[in-house]
Amino acid sequence: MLIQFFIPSKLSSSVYNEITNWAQLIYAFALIVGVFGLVKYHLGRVSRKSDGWIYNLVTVVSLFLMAFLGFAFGRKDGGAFMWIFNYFQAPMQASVFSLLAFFVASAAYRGFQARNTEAVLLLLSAVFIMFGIASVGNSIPPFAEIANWILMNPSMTARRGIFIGVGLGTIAVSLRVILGVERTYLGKE
Amino acid sequence: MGFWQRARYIDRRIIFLLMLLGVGLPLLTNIGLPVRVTRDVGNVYDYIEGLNPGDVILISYDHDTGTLPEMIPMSDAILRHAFSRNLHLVGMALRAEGTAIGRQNFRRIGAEYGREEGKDFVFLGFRPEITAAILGLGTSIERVFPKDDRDIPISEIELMNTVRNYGDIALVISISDDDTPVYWVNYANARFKAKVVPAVTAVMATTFFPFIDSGQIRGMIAGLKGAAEYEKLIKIPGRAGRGMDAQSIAHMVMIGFIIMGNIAYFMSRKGK
Amino acid sequence: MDIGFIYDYLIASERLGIWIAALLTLAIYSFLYKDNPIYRFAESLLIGISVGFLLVTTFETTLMPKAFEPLAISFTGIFGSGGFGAFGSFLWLLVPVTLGLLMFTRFVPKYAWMSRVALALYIGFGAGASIPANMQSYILNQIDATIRPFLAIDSFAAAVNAAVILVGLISTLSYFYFSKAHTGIFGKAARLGTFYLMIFFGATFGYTVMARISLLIGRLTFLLRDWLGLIS
Amino acid sequence: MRSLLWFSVITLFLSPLVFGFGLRVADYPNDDGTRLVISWEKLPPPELEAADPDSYILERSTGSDGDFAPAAVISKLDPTLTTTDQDLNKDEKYYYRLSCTSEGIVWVSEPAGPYTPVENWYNTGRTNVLIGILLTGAMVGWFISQGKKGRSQYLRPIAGLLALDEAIGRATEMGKPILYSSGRGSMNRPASIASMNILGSVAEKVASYGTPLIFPNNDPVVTAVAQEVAREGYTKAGHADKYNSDNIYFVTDSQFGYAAAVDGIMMRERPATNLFFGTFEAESLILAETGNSIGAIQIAGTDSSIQMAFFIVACDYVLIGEELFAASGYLSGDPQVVGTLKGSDYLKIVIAILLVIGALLGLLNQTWFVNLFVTA
Repeated sequence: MLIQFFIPSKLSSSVYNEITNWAQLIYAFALIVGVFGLVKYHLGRVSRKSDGWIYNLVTVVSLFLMAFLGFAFGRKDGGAFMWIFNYFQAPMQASVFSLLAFFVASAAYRGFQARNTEAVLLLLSAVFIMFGIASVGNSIPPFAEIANWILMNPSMTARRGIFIGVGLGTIAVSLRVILGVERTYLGKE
Repeated sequence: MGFWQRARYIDRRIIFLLMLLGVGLPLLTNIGLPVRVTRDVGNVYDYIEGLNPGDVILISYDHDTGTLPEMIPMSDAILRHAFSRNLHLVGMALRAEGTAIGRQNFRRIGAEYGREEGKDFVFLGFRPEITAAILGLGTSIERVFPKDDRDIPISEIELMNTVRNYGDIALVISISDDDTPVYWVNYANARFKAKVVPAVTAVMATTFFPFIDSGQIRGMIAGLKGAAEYEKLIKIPGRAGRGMDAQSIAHMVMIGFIIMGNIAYFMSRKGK
Repeated sequence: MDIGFIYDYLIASERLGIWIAALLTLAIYSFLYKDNPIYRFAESLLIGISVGFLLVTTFETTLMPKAFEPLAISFTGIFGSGGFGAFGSFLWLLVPVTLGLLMFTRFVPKYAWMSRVALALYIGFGAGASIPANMQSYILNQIDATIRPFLAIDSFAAAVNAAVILVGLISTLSYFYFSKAHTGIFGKAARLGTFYLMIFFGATFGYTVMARISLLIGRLTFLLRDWLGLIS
Repeated sequence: MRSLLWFSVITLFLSPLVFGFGLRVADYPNDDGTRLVISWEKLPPPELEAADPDSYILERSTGSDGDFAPAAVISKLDPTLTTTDQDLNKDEKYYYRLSCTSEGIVWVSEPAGPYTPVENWYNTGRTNVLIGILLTGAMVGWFISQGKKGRSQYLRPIAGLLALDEAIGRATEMGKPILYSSGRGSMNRPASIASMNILGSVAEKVASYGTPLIFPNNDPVVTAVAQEVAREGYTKAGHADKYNSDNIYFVTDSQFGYAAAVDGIMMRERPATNLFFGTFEAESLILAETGNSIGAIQIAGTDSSIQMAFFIVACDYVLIGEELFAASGYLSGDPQVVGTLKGSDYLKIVIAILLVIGALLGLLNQTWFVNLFVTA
């Protein structure tokens, strides 16, 4: 993988594709193991009649129903499988996602209290951007310009610093893995 | 615990409720806060206003369903403007999820203005492989889309007899939630001199500032706010105006929370 | 066949779908008040459906086309015209499938260690691929972007901006320096770095608020318009 | 359509006139031998100045007198004056010519060729990446070997990691569980590997107290690895019997399905401590705000720059950027791992020096230095 990056030839890209396929297959089999564990966990709670077992049953039944519909009738548009996806899964996911609108408000109330210099900077920069980009402040030129300047200069700089740090960090972790210095991920020293 | 101390740790549900009202009420009541038209949106409007009836605009729906709340108002406003000016529209999608939305929007707004599919507008459908598709359209639309979305061969569609490639298209608008318009600029504009306008989410807007500076794009419509400006220009209030009211009020509620939070913080410290 | 009947059916299934979607949306929102049985029901349903969806898609887009179908083709090929070549590709295909099957040893704790072979390969691939990618986009490209503006300084403002960025980047890097205490001049630089970081965090937060509110607008528009018909 | 037909009728009757026109063909650098770059002089050619057609057809053939077939359409306005022909075969010879049919004139340029695309075995545009990696590897490798000799290094304190013991202790005192999440990263992301290293240390500490460690997953491969890592942690602490694999389980890969599930777990299990280490996406704030509402101590660390902002606002302690990757060195104290931190610290000095030199040379208009960092 490391070497492949420098070799543009056809052999190299087919090796790359092959390895990607392997990784996908490992994922697929791991998924079967994971789903098996999940079903075992939920059924265990159902059979023990643990607290709230009825919800565990809901999960298992909906999982099997969805799998049955998918395997038996396919994933066609207009089929039952996609209908459930469109009217059950998609709206619920979108709703959970939109909870963020509430959570940004409650987080801002608590998190933007000006306790020290750092917090003041956090607060000011958030307010300028929020105000400079929403319609009200955007109509007042200096607000929009300050917001843009913050975004393009100090804010982008810090992001770059984070990138370089993360870049060095990931390379160090990868090297530790490849050189075998760190093998906790394999569960043995 | 004093009042301010308690205010610092206010029940979150009060914040949630205020947020819900801040977004919900403007949607229901249509307040109509003033909207200032920015240069970028004005340029798009002016350019389309300057086209002659029968000129063709290509609109590509290059987005997923997750960002619909921002995409649809932009699409609505542009389509209304184009149909009201008797322009012809060709639609397509470079993202699978954009196809259904584009098709629906074309027919819905087309019907509002009594326009006829095949004669005044046509929806071509979806093509994967962004680069290949954009380059291909420069050669021949028919080669990229042999049939339209209804499975009618392009050669049998009246409108498409005069529209062969970018040479016959006055403007390309890419409605997108990612950097697909960059491809339109790099290929359709740089290679074939097509005029490109991105209509993108507010978050993506900064990506395109350099292209505006360099004059590679004519203007830009960004997010709900851009759509609200456009609605103001064409004088047809739509959902962007309402959405923008909700957006602005929600922002003010947010800033209110931050100010309240700080007052509570300082007062509770003073009380100690 | 009666077309009208199908049309009625489609309309009915869409109406039903909208009702279901609306009620589930409310069920999720009820969590904001407090955890309750309705939310818990929706949550359990979402987990079950999404795992079922994932299972079917993974099976049809990965296992079938990348393992079972080619295996079957090369297997029949051995006895048909494929001969030795087909046997080779059959063996080659068996490698990833065997790796995948090793995951099943996790069911038997005694042999679970065998799955580590597959996991080690999986992690190793990722680690190898991430090194050059990170060097390129997270390090070299960022250095390039920082010093390039110095080539085109044509105004006082451009000079100030370039300097703000350079000083900021170096001080942010000193914040990430681990093997030296943050004291003295070095400590001041690191402190300046945290100021930059805070500005970035604030800006990111403020910038994202708008998109998050758009999501809520989208859901409320669905409830008020598509479901209740309160707005046109 | 009709006009095209008209032209092709004319073409049948007129034999094409061949003109000298400079068409240059070159190999596409650093590719797998499937592309050629064709460039031309400014259009139109002298013969067509009067007609000045809008577009020309680039034709390709595998023999100089063979059948030329259209490969691309070229606009007269194309400012790049080049195009790339793709999907070629590296064992084939190719000829190119430009043709145009305009107002009855059939114009064809002289064929250029033969050309064969070359398959490259080393991407020269990425030499700087290679040098960077070799430098990093050498530096990190050297400090690892120093570490092997047992030389210990000073590390500045990181608040979030210092708080980890306290957070675990609090959960133990309160008799409540600890919730762990590695977010949405798949196991081949270094951030997930870093997260597993932290998990190992946490499991070891938790094991002796008997505090439950709950870890719902978003990825089945993470589940498998996490179970191994946690089991090992418990074993190392001498409490292999207390390890319960039911507490580390796959939930769903759906982003918001996962967020909903973890929120539910928080409300019902009431963990005293939430640990979020790994790659997070939009779900970060959903988790952190819910965790905040139940009064849990929260420590987070992620490689996603955007989500750091949300964690900063909603969590008690945050490992910023690289601190996440450094954590395992801090927690395990393994001198070899600490050595790699020292190595990456020196690289930061190198980068800072390069930045200063680059800025100075930039002011002196030395473009070459800046271009050293451009990658292909």
